Amino acid sequence: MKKFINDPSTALQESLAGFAAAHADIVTLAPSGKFVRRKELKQGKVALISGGGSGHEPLHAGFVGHGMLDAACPGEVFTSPTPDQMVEAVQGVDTGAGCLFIVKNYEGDVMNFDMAAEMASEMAGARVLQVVTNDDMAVEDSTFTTGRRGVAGTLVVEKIVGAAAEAGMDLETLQELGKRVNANTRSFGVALTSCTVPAAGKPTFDIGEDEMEFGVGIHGEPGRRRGKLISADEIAEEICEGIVRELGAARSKPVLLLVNGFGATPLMELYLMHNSARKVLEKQGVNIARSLTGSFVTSLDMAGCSVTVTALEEDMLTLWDAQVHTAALRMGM
Amino acid sequence: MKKFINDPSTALQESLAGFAAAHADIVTLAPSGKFVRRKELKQGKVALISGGGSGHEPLHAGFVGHGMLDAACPGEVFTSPTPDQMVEAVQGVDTGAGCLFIVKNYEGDVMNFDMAAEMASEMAGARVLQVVTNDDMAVEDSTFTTGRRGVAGTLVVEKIVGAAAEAGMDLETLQELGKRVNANTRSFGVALTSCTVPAAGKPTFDIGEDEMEFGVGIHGEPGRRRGKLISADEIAEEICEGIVRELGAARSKPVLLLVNGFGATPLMELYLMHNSARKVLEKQGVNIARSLTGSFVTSLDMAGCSVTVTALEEDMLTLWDAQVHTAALRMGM
Amino acid sequence: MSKTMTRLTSEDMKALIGAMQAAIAENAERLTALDQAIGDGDHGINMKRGFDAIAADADAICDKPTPQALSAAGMKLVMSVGGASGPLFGTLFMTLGKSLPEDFECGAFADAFAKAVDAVAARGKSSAGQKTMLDVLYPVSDALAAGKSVGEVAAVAAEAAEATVPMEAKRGRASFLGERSIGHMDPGSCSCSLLVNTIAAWISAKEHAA
Amino acid sequence: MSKTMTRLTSEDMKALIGAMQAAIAENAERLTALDQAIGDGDHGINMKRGFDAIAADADAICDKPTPQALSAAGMKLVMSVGGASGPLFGTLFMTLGKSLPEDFECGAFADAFAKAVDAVAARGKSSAGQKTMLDVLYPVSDALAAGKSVGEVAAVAAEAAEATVPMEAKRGRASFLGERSIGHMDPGSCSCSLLVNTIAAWISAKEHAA
Ligand SMILES: Nc1ncnc2c1ncn2[C@@H]1O[C@H](COP(=O)(O)OP(=O)(O)O)[C@@H](O)[C@H]1O
Ligand SMILES: Nc1ncnc2c1ncn2[C@@H]1O[C@H](COP(=O)(O)OP(=O)(O)O)[C@@H](O)[C@H]1O
Ligand SMILES: [Mg+2]
Ligand SMILES: [Mg+2]
Ligand SMILES: [Mg+2]
Ligand SMILES: [Mg+2]
Repeated sequence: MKKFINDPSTALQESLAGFAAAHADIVTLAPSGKFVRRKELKQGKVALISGGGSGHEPLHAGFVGHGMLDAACPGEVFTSPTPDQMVEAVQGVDTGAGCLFIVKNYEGDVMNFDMAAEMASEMAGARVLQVVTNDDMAVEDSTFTTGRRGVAGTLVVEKIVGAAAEAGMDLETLQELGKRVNANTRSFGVALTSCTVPAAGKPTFDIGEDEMEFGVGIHGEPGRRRGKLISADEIAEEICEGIVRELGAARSKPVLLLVNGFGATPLMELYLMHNSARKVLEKQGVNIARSLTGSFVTSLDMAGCSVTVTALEEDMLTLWDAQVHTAALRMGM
Repeated sequence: MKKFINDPSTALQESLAGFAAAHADIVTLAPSGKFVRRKELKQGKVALISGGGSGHEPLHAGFVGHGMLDAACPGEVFTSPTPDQMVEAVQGVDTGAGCLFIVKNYEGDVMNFDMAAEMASEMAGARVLQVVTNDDMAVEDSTFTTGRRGVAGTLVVEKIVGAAAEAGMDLETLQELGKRVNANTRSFGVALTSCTVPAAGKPTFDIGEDEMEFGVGIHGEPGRRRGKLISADEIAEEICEGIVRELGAARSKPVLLLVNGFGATPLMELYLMHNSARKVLEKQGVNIARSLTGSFVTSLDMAGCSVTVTALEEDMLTLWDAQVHTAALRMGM
Repeated sequence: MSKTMTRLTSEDMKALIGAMQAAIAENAERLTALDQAIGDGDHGINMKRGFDAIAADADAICDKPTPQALSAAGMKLVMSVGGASGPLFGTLFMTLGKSLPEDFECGAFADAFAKAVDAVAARGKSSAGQKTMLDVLYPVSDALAAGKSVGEVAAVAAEAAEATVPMEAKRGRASFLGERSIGHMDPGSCSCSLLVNTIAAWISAKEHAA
Repeated sequence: MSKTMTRLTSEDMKALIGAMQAAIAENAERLTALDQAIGDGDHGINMKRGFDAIAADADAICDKPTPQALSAAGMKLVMSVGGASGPLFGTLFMTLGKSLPEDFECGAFADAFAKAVDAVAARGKSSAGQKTMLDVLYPVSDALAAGKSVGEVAAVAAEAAEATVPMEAKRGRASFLGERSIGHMDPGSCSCSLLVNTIAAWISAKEHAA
């Protein structure tokens, strides 16, 4: 394993310390190290709290700031945070208007955030609602199983709901909005290499020099199938046609196209993928109104990318364009 | 070789097309494909033009826009652009106040930009001055040889000179400012893996599972020495102590700390490196006034990072903070 | 498990904690490898973090009566493990603590264990046959209810863990794999079996010594 | 090279361009591998792009008299190759074109070649002994001036390229490596030798046929 670290067991806290020092104008790291919070809270605003396993940087701490999250709770690498982190975060950023948890659909995250919500309302009387994101098309949706994973689309939910919270929307309406954005969002990822969890010290999976993994998750979970490496255009076609099919009637709305790198994929390839995805979507008559290209929801050092499409209703488009000032996303301020 | 491409010979143009489509609000790709220009030119402003081999994205096209570059000329991967590109760019963005070329110190770049400057003044009567960046401390400075390379510090020169040009500074003064910023800037890079040039199809160098390359350039050029992989703190110590030594008296000024990823290094590690570098610099009494962490000046899919320090004179600090709106760097607007 | 009333002393509990911590530490790499195959490759690391946290606080935990000690250990897991296994193993221990009288015999333990397993299923919105730790916990619960010997219970756990290999996962990260989850042992089931076997061995050794 | 006045026909020039293009294409991988060792791994790709561009435009180029054709080919290299080799090989051909009379014999060619090599040195701010293409160009220029046979000139070029192996680079990317540049052949010197040998072979074949 080759990484810039001192010791796997302290890597997360050292990285967080670096992050907080680098962005001291936007965020503060709680003295306990349990959460990162927005430096200046806005009184009377619903507090948005997210979190999850680390290793997906800049998600979530990179999205703490004006117009997006109020706090992010980083778990160990690929391990959801523990309830005490979210409880402390609620105590740290709730200004009375209640808290909305934005949770990616993994049982670990869901259970830990559930427990935190229970504890926060029992202990502190906080009002907590949740939005669970599950945009990953690679997994079949079902109420009898874990269902779809929350992946890069989570960023879209955080941005749009964050803008609405900043504008003063109340807790219930924010939850409804978050669910609506999530329902309008689909993602699909492919990997060229595995990632290596620092504490594990070796790659999560082996993959041949001419192979790729289709439908991979953001933890190096094996995907839907293993296949031969194909061209960017072929990948884009397979992904985008699937997404458009799943979006159904929503495909006639203007869409946001997010091409997301998994951590080890250079920007040159991501823009090439953007180009390939755009061609397919335009051929299908989809109107790409907004886009974002970069490594935003990553899997440590995995080479790969995902494509996310959100069908933007009118309010969502306006909220997407709203000012945001975080470490990883900045617009209009 | 595993990359998201269709064909190595069209990869650059496809990636540029994707970039231009994704950022159509900021940039325009010349119909010839020879340069990327700022969408809205500012009349009477000195035009800043940079460029170089591709594979360093987001440098340079990602820095075209308000407060930074007016045009970027992308060469083939790791190959400097040809003079016709810069000549066309001059014709495209010169509004009469002259052009400043910002060139990284590689003989290919220097010669092609030189030829372009000669042609542009001969053919079009354009006034062209140049700033050559050579911040790479890994190479010994000398007037009898090629001297030091231009690496990540180029971004700092582009940002600060870009802000000054936006504010209306004249050509000669801009050139002087650019030279001053460059003189106050030092960088040093290390690599954990090689990069793979798409057209070459295989890694530029082989490196053992427990080795790293010290003083690597941004083209996967072998560096100063090969050594055993050491910890982030040890790397930071070696690099930062060297930089501080080289900066000499300038070390007492407030500094900008840039921790730059080479393309395949995740943000988590970069922030950890930021933390390690910060510790060393603070121990040396250096005042870190500003910082930037991310993959800005890359080497395709190389895993590695560089540390850059610029000693900021008063005017530079103000100019660093000025508004900028480009694809890869955005502040205040 | 003996049919007579049992009260675990503080020393007993410390010894048990030490045994579990050691068993998890020794098997952490194996558990992680299982999770790399069909999950995200952190199960061994997670479990080790949890049991190390319990062990670090063993003095305070074992000062309490057994039920409260179990609850405290469960809360430690919840607050230190994270992931799916944190809330689930935490709920198991916490509910066991809540349901167990201070002095208990075999039947009471079996009852409390059954409640604890139900609480795990409720927390995980899961049930038997989904290739999760429940596929070990339910058989163990049944074996306890049937009054089997500690040796028998341990064997049941080991077999049940083995029996998750051919299952298709419906819950947990492995469910994302669908059919590709078949052919691998469920990591959480493996740790359950490991813990049951560790406890069983400790009890046998103690009974043997007595 | 024959001592009599020479005028290359359009067909000659096309044949020469074809031969050079083929030689570069065949050796592109080798040139790139040399550049991977002490440069940035693109030299073969660069040269191939340049000679492919010349070949694609061969009809128009070869319509011109030899000097103008050489200049046009040089300009093509400048505008298509980029990197260090583009301006340098471009300058070589352009200056050769500028300095050569339409009808020339050996001595005039040697004079023009010497001027072209000086122009390369001026463009590259470089001189002999720095492990660059100049370390082949200068010996070739000297051999031409001394009136050596085409076979001899080709041998000089090959030896000169070989002689760059033990040199320490002072110019070009390899200079960044300092001492570590020792032990590898300079890629640009290799292409110079390759081109000289290709041209020599073409002339010999033609003289033989005549
Ligand atoms: N809903 C659930 N119900 C019961 N057990 C579950 C559930 N989800 C996961 N598990 C168990 O948790 C184990 C995985 O734990 P771990 O790897 O530590 O957490 P994570 O999956 O969050 O990385 C699985 O092997 C499985 O036994
Ligand atoms: N200043 C110079 N003077 C003469 N030749 C040079 C100079 N710099 C580089 N070269 C030649 O150019 C060759 C490298 O060409 P190439 O790899 O195509 O360009 P780049 O170095 O820009 O990638 C070197 O091997 C060397 O022979
Ligand atoms: Mg996990
Ligand atoms: Mg090059
Ligand atoms: Mg796991
Ligand atoms: Mg080269």
